[in-house]
Amino acid sequence: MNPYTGAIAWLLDPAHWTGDGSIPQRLTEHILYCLITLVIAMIIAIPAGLYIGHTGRGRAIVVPFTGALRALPTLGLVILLALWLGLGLIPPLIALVVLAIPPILAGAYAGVESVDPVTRDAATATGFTAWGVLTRVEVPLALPLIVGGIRSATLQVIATWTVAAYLPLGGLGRFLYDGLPVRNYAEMLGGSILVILLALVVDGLFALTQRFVTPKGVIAGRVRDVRTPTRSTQRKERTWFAPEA
Amino acid sequence: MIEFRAVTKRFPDGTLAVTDLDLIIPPHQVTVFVGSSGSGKTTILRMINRMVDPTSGSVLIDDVDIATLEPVALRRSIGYVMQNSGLLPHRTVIDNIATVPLLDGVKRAEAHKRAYELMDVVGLERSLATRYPAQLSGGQQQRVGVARGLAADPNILLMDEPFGAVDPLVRAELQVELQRLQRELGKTVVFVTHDIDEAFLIGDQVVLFKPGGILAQAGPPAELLQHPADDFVTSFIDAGRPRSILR
Amino acid sequence: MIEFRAVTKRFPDGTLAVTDLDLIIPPHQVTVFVGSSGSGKTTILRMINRMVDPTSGSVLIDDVDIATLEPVALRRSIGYVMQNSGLLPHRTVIDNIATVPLLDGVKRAEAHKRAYELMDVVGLERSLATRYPAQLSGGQQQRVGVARGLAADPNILLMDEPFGAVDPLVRAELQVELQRLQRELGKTVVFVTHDIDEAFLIGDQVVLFKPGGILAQAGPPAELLQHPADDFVTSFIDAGRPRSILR
Amino acid sequence: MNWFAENWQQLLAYTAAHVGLSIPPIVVGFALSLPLGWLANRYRASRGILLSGAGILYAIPSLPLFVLLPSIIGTKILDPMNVEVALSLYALALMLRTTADGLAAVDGDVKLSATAVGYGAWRRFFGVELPLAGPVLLAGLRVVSVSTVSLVTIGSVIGVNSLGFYFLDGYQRDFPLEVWVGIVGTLIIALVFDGVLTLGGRLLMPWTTGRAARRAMRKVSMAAVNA
Amino acid sequence: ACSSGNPLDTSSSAAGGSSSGSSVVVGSAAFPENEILAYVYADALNQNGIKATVKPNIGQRDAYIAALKDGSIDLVPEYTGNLLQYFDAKATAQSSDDVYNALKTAVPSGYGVLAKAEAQDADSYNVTKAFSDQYGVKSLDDLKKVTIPLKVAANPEFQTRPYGIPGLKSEYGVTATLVPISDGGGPNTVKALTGGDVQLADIYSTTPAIKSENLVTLSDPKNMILAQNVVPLISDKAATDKVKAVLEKVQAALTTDDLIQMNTKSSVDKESADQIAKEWLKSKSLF
Ligand SMILES: Nc1ncnc2c1ncn2[C@@H]1O[C@H](COP(=O)(O)OP(=O)(O)OP(=O)(O)O)[C@@H](O)[C@H]1O
Ligand SMILES: Nc1ncnc2c1ncn2[C@@H]1O[C@H](COP(=O)(O)OP(=O)(O)OP(=O)(O)O)[C@@H](O)[C@H]1O
Ligand SMILES: [Mg+2]
Ligand SMILES: [Mg+2]
Repeated sequence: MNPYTGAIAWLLDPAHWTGDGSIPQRLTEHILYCLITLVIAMIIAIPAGLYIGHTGRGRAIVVPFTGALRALPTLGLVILLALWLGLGLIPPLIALVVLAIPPILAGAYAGVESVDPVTRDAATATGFTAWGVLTRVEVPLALPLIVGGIRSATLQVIATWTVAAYLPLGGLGRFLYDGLPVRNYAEMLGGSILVILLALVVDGLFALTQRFVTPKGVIAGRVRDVRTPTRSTQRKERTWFAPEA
Repeated sequence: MIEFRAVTKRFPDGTLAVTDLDLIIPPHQVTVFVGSSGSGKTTILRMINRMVDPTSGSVLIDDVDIATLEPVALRRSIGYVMQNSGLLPHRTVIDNIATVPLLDGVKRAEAHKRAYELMDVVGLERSLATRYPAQLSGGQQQRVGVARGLAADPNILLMDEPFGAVDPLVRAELQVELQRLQRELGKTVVFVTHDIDEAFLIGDQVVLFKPGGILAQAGPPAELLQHPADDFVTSFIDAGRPRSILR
Repeated sequence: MIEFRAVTKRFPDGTLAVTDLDLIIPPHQVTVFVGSSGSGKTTILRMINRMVDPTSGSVLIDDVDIATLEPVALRRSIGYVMQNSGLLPHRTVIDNIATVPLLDGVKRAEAHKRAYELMDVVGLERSLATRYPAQLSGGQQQRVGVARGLAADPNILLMDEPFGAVDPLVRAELQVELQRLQRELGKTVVFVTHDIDEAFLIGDQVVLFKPGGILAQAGPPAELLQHPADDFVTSFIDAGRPRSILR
Repeated sequence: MNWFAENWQQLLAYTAAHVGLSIPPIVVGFALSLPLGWLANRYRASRGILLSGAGILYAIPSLPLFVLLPSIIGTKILDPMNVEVALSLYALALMLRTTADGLAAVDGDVKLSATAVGYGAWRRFFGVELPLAGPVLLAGLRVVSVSTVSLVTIGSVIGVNSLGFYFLDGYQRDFPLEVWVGIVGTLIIALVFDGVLTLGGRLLMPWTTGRAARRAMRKVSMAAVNA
Repeated sequence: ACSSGNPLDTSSSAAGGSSSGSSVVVGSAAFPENEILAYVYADALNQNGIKATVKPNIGQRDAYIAALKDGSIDLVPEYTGNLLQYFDAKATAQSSDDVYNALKTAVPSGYGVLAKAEAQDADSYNVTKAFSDQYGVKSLDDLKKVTIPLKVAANPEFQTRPYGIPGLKSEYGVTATLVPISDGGGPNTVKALTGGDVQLADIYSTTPAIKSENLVTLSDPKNMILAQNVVPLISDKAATDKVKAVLEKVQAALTTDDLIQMNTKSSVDKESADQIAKEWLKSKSLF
């Protein structure tokens, strides 16, 4: 039996749909772990990202730091924390939050930074308070990128919780680590399929959300042609006189 | 009346953008700042609504030092129009025009009513009200910008190269329109441009700056033309004038 | 001599950019295309070096239909200068000037020698040779652009708003320079601009286009001024002329 | 410190293995991203297909991919190739969008003027578009390099050893020092790679002034967000 | 001689004139004792002029046997009982010799086991002293008396092994759930037991912590867990007479106490596997 038909059979086997360690149970656990991770990461990263994007302060520290966080091997971090803190959800949770922070942070500050300085400037000049500029101008315009950051963090978190199941944990990664020592391809592949499906469904939902949160006016202004612009001279502002500094 | 008293501005990076400026901008007239790129026009204009604060010296509006005023409130009381309009891309035309009244807590329906009237004033079709800025032409965007500047019925209107980014034909049209508006409304207008022709066309008073925000000459157009203060003024005016031997 | 015979261009998206154009561009003279934005000037210019191919009709250079020529070779034989200079940002000034000779396989040392001479011709200090374009002022960049256009010693030089992006003072300087160059070199220059003043200043022949690439009038400046073909021509010239009542 | 004195040979060997495992995926992912990135910009349909394909690829967790590759590509189970292929796919998935965006972001005027002075299509791609997309590509490559170096450690779970060995060994022996060695070693390798790339970029692209490079970096940080 | 501890250096060899062909690749399971044994074999071979390298940390039995079958490795330290059950799930042999003899016939062709060592290292069920006293549990049979739900800490594969969860159910009628801890009955498994996260832990009988933590190893009256002598599993291709001779010598010297000491050095003194292997070989004058 090739691994794929085996995996399908494994997935369809009613025995795997009830009881302890069943697919619904592992799936629920996995989603729960991911949700907790993301909520914590967002609580930390979004305000920080907005602050950096809005003020431009701290960028020089935070950008290389998040780069370094990306280099941190999650498996190592999970294990280190597990040796430190013992069994339970907390060690991998910390490691996964650390993993989720960089993309969310980057999305938030890149989003705010991507707002045209002219727009921001004009908003201030017309009498928006600093808070007003942030909440009514920058955040709405940054929302697609903010959601983009959360989206990419979510995908990473979904994938990495499976790796973290090296520790005694639930979640879909269980199927991988349980199948691995006995080379139960059906179980491992079945589990992988579940993870991938979960990731794709979530990704699809995010794609919809991202479209939904993109301000209509921004869509209207977007260049539709994906090819390289060959008419760029036309789109460029008419610098009839001297160029703006 | 707007008054600059010994105003100097040095940016944190050391750039000296405005040097010891004394200037009086008379009310209910159009004062045009002109000068080449980087001569400090924008910086000086922005001192009037405290987008920039002077390093030393003071700016007074109707004899009140604006350093004592709350910036946000001050800005809402002064109209500001800029090149590329600076409209909020995620708000419709009508909401953009009504920005300041809405910020001031005016009811939506009322703010929109006034905004529709302003669309008439600046010559915009009311049918454009629900479009987004990106769906308008450059000239239309500038009109929206002017309407927004007028929405709070300010006494002072600051315009920073408002027509710098539009087609020459449209530009000529907008210049005419601005002159009509000004006849009707009689605001204190401070207008920044690169274009000496434009300055002479619409300015009651023209202020020419040298690099470093140094005042070269200020006065009615005729005075600058007939009695240029120095060679800089002469050469600046000449560079902007028609050079074709045919005229 | 460059000749347009019944040339029409419709872009794939349906835009009719050039409509049934018949035009003769005389050799060793400066012909200026002028017209408002979107009137097809650039499109027409680019037909000369086959950056755009006509939908119907033909373009001839010295009586040869260029549709029969190999585009890449044709382009190397024609100088092209554009707004914002279009320099290669990753090449030094001297390499930029030598682009075409280098493409043609001329040895580096030789190509550079010629390029240094061209720097003198267009009035650039030789010490700038090893800089990158971003390290030059706008005016200097345009000079490099012109030098590059001249590097292969072409008979034809196409210039698309070459001075559109520089300061008025620098612009005036470059215009004078171009006139001097042209007196010395006597190329066939096709020059695109928005600015009717500029057109009248440097054009031996001025060609005015209406939107849709329709020829409004072609002739020496004096003819357009004294005998405008229709109201469009009159209003276009008027919009560009000084409007200040003071002159 | 005693540990280092006794284990430096092993540490060196695993470090070498780690470096050796990291380089091919980065190179392969980058090389493949060029033609595919070009293709992504060429047609609307190809862009959609390629970029969503990359998205899906990146959603596949690494561990199952490592385990399943032998059955897909017919390698032996301890063959490092399993890890290499999987990581190359990730590198490609990460790099593709950046390359596509980087190539698309090359100033249209410059491309146009290159065409106008007589560059042929190929020459233009390699002589103009590729170098000008350089700063963006470099920034993307740095992200890919960092993430590959970090992902290599997971190979240890299936017996393809690198510094990741110390994670598992340290766990089994309740020996945090080894886990630290693994983590810090991985970070150092990532840092060195990053330094090499940055330096290489500076040498290869002398025209990138600080400002331009920073702008490119920003572009990519955005691209990476949506990767 | 200072043989390199380099597990990847394929040319690592103490003596010059080694066998002309490719070197012997010694694999190991992903737990420290097995890794040490792999180094013991490899170092001994190298010492006797046979090039050998170690591929540690391959995984569990299914993984390294697959690696043996596809030629990625040639040799791996094994344990007779579990290996017999792996090849023949219905095996009935119990005594050390019976198991070894049964194993010799159960091993598929192309592979073989060499002489078994006296050293044994079996899976064993352990409980804390407190638990044992509270419920009066001394053997697996006694577990039936325990009223609370039982959790066992062990490697993930314990879920399916005959001596694991299934055996507990079929042999002793005890239902337990697994808490999978991938450290091969190492310190984390012990911690889970002593910390009260689980009631039972599968710990290898040679683990020093059994003594130091005062654990109670439950007896196995039904002999669910077979005798587990250390034995090299080797492919015929690699099993030259010279290799066999070297390994037989090693096997003859290896005792259960040696295993316990080696494990102490690994988990308590944090010495590296290669180092422990060399020290042991020296102590037996094999190095
Ligand atoms: N925030 C700032 N920090 C540092 N220098 C600045 C800042 N804003 C402006 N400058 C500098 O101050 C000088 C005056 O700038 P300003 O924008 O006022 O000139 P301008 O006359 O409006 O020019 P333009 O015609 O190009 O708009 C310039 O040299 C400019 O570079
Ligand atoms: N590649 C293209 N595809 C579709 N339409 C195009 C293309 N290039 C130009 N056009 C359209 O053709 C018309 C003429 O364009 P062209 O660039 O020739 O005008 P122009 O006179 O040079 O304008 P400008 O002064 O703004 O440079 C415009 O409506 C433009 O939008
Ligand atoms: Mg300005
Ligand atoms: Mg054009």
